[in-house]
Amino acid sequence: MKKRYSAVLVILLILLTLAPVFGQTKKQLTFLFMPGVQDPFYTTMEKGVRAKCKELGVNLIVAEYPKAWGPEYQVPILQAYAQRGGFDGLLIAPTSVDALKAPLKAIYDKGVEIITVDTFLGDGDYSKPNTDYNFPLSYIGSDNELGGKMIAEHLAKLVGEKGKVFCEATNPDVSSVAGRVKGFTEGVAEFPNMKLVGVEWCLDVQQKAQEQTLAALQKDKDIVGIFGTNVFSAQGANQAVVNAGLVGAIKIASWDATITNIDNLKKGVVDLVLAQKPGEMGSLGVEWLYKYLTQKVQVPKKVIPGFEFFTKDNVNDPAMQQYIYQ
Amino acid sequence: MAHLLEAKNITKRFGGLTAVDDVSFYVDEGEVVALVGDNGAGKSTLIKIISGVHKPDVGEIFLNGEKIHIDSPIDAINHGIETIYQDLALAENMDVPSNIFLGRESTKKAFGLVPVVNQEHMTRESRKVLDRLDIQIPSLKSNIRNLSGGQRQAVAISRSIYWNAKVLIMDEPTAALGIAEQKKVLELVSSLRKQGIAIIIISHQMYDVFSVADRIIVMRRGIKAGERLVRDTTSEEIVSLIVGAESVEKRSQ
Amino acid sequence: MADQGRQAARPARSLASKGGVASGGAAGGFFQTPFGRFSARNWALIFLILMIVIFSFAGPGFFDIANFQNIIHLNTGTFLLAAAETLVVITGGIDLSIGYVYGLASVLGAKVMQILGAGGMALPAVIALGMLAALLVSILPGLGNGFLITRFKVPPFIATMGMWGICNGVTLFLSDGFMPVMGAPSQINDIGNSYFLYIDPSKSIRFFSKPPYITLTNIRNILRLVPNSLFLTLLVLLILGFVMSRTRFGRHTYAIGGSMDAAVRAGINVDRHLVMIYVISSFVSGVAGLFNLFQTGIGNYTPSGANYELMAVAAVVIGGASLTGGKGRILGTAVGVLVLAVLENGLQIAGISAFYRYIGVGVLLTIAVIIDRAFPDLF
Amino acid sequence: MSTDTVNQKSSLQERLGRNWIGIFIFLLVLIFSLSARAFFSVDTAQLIFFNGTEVFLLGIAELFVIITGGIDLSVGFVMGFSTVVASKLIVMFAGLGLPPLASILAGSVATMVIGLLPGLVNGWLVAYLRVPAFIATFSMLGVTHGISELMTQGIPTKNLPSLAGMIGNGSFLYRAPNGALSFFARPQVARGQTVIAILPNMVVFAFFFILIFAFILGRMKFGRHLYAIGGNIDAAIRSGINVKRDLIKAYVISSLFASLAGISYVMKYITGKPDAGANMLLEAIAAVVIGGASMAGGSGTVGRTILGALVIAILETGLRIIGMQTFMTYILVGAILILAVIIDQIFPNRNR
Repeated sequence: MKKRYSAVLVILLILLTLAPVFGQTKKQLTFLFMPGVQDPFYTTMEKGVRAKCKELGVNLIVAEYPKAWGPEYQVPILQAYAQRGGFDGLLIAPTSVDALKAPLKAIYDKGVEIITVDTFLGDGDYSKPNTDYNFPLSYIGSDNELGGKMIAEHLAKLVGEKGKVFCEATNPDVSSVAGRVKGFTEGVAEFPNMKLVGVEWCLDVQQKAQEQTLAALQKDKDIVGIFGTNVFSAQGANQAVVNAGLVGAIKIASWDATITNIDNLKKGVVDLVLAQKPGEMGSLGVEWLYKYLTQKVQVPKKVIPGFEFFTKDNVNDPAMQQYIYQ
Repeated sequence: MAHLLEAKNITKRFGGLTAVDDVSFYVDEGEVVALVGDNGAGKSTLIKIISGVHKPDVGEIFLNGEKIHIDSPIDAINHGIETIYQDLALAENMDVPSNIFLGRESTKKAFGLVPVVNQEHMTRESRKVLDRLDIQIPSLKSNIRNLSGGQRQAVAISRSIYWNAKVLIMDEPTAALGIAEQKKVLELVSSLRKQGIAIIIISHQMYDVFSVADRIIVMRRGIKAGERLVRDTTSEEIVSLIVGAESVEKRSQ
Repeated sequence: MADQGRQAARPARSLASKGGVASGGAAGGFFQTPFGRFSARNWALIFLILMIVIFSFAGPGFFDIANFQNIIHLNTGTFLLAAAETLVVITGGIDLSIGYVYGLASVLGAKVMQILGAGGMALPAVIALGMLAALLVSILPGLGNGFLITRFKVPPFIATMGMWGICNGVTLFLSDGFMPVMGAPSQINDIGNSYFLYIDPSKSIRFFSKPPYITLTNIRNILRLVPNSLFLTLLVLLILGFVMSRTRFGRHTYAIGGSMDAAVRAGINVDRHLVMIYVISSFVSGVAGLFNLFQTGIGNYTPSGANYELMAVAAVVIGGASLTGGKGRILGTAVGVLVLAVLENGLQIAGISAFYRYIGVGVLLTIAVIIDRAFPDLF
Repeated sequence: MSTDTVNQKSSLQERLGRNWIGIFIFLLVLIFSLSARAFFSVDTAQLIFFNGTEVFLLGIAELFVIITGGIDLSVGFVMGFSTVVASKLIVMFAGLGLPPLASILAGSVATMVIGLLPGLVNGWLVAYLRVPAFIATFSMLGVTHGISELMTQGIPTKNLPSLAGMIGNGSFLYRAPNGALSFFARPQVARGQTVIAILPNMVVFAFFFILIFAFILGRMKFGRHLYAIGGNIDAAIRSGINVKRDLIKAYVISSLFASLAGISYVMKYITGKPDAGANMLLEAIAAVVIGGASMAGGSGTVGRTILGALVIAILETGLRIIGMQTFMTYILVGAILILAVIIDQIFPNRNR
């Protein structure tokens, strides 16, 4: 029995080795877009990428969305697409500052140009020489610390610059989220009558965010403001406030302008929504890759699009609609 | 008068092996028939045919002279033929009434609408049947798991009796019991006979056979090797029928 | 002698009885007294009460009607899933697919509501059809499980694990790969999260919604009693508890778990019964998933690390059921769920890392089984 | 194995039934190769093995326990626990001033030792306290999860020496375009030139252990005892096998392989986190069952388990390369799992 299997395997291996290597025809540029995880942020980014590629006449491959945040989900997908090959540029949101170095370097060594969007490798500074992560052309993403700080300021205004606030975050390992929390903490500290009573990590599980926020509300009954650092944590925090029957009494600031967050803003469940510009990140990424590959233009090592803030007052403003993640 | 249960010319083959070869036998009301024979002699196959586990290749079964068809264990039970296997088939996690009524629970309507299990009725009835058979079980609420082997046997028998068994087939009823308990079970068999039930017992123990049976049927390699009334035979004769010594003697003559 | 017979019937247990482990001996002394038997039988309940007492001192805001309502509200899904699992465990099987049936029902319900809602259908029809679709589909995995287990004799562990994979894949497909499905009408959210009674201590009582005159300044004074979710939980638990303890269906379920042979020979249609058990399990999980949609307003994909099915099994075992079948109570399971829920909530409020909960679950489970082994017929 | 004489009689149909897994793999490869030409290459084959390393290791972990008639639900989180232990230890050793290679080796070896503990407890609970394997190992799942979360406090380990990543993502042998061979180190070539890498280190690492334990299971007395225990535990006890000790060994081996998977993860992803193996339990058990083992115990071999794991690995990587959505993977793995059991019932002699 075993012999038969080995025979089949050996034959297979021989066939595989003898297989001709098909070269790829390179007439038109092709880019690969590798998102970080399945969420509205990256789907919005994909839209920006898609539109720009169409405009510039670039072929686009969109990799499968990883089902959860983490290199063990993202790397196998990336490698499978690398194995399939046929792309000249790669836009990727690396899910780990370390783990993605080696697989990306291997792709870089094949001659593919890389731009990281939203998240970065190492410390995000690709201008330093002699590091093992300075090979991507550029990092295009938000200044999360600044965003966190701005959220703190806006939230302070909403609650009258006094009272207890709480932060529902996702994952301390994600560079962008950690930056938001840091900025928010610093921002709150600038108001002497405000106090940050806790930071919880829901690891991207909305139910967990809801439970944690409810427990926090139970512990400190006089919380007046909550900051949810991403889609899932903000939605979970919203749910908790609805559960606690404190809609309106607790101001919620939320990161990311998902449809649900915007709906919640219209309903008065949420009071402030920060919109990053994922579409713009994607489209900038494509644009810089294209310029570099076609015209050898020097690409800035860091590109930072700004933020927009949604409040009740401007949420129906036609000019703002483009910033909603669709 | 027709016999209570009669099996005629039963043959059962498994592939090339003929497990039961043209065997006929009967049992009457209030009679205990012992089925004896070596391992593999075809005893179990024969009773499994009667109790509906196997279907015979050839042969017919009559109940009170009427031909009946037994296609499944349920058919046998519906005809009043109950079988108590060696492993008793009791739900060990449940109490005595639940086991006596297993699969046939009595119900009453709760709120005049929903049928619920009528535990009181089942307990009452169980007590009755146990008393009728003079069986002592301290608490009907204790799970089968906590009963002794003899008590379990008694519960299994009560279950058959309660459901009006006319024919009771017992496979090695005393095999796993202590001496005192064996005696109890044999007493129980005697009392069942007095109540007019026909009993077929499979047993290896000559003592059992001779103390309760009226008639002995000896099986050997699928055929009926002999049939004796207990009062006309001795255990030596039965043993020699079982091992086939008689035929050896005959050949040597 | 009798013991030998039993051993032969259950070879797997004979190792145990030969082990001569101390746990058997522990049954002496204290545990022979009525109070001892009571405490061994109800150890989970006693543990639950102890935990509530300790957490009440350890964490501000724990001992509070609002918090207890939160615990029950947030664990509606767990209650239902564990109740579903109880039935299967009593038959001696296991259903690993419930966690993903839960996710599937939630996502499918949301998807249907999203599509119909966008099509401009009337709101009640949208909600009703979404619910109907979710509930109908949740029957299918159970039918599949039951069919595989009875007809093809696939072990329940494998059959339901395969169904786990299949439901997971279908859910992924429906949710466009792990995206929470949004766009269900927001009214369902109000139904899922409101309370039966709203009491303004100084003035009035109102049903199902807060008094309209309440403003942001006095919103915190309102006392809200009995979340709607509690009705659902009680309804399901009471029905299943009634069925298991009072009806022939329940009896047969215990009999199948106690001895499949006995059940077959007693004329119970075991195959049909098992199919029904797996369908009920799957359907109740679907109800739980649907409620999750009402609670969160989004069709939530079940994350693979959430281990809903394993948590449900844990609650069932802590509640006194035995994985070998034949034993278990819905009420016990409810206590099991509460033990896990209070442990997590208490740790969070006491400010202790909730990660201790995982360890707690492990330790409690082992205790549950050792008690089960020491007192096999306590329940 | 021993029933080959019986098998001589078997019809072609039966033979196909018994070897369906080989035929299935062949068909998979054929279909994927026809769908995407890039699939049919040595690199893809290597990638399949590379991505499948953890499933191979966890499959073997599960196999040893399933042969005894048990189950180990804790493998995924023991793996996660080991990623945390290994990564923390490596960082600690490096912090103490050990050179990178030495700290990686010391950390890995220490992890393998620590990784025996969960199995020891599992085995003790199962063999001595008569706790059902399902519960004992589920408890261990919770305990290892909790401990590793407490160790990391939610923050995956950082600052591992970059050498770890080079080992984990490197290969045994490289061939530069000019034909020069080099071991372990990728030759420096101009960008865009192809360097052929042969035998990924992690695959070599995994199969080193897998082959040793295949030998133990297939050829040594201890292996025979495990089959005996799974086949009929009473018979095993009566024939004088030290069942309790062997059971403990089985669970310890399971735990060891889970921690090997953890080490492999740390090398590949240069981090350690508690839920690293959380979603691999289904795949591990599926690998064993697709490989023809019975959950009742007493059957299953290392070779067939690897084939079972290979089916999953080929599906996962293959579907991606041909550009299919991976939800198909879940559905297919679930369906194949059930199918495997049904086929086994139609052809019951398959595993002997």
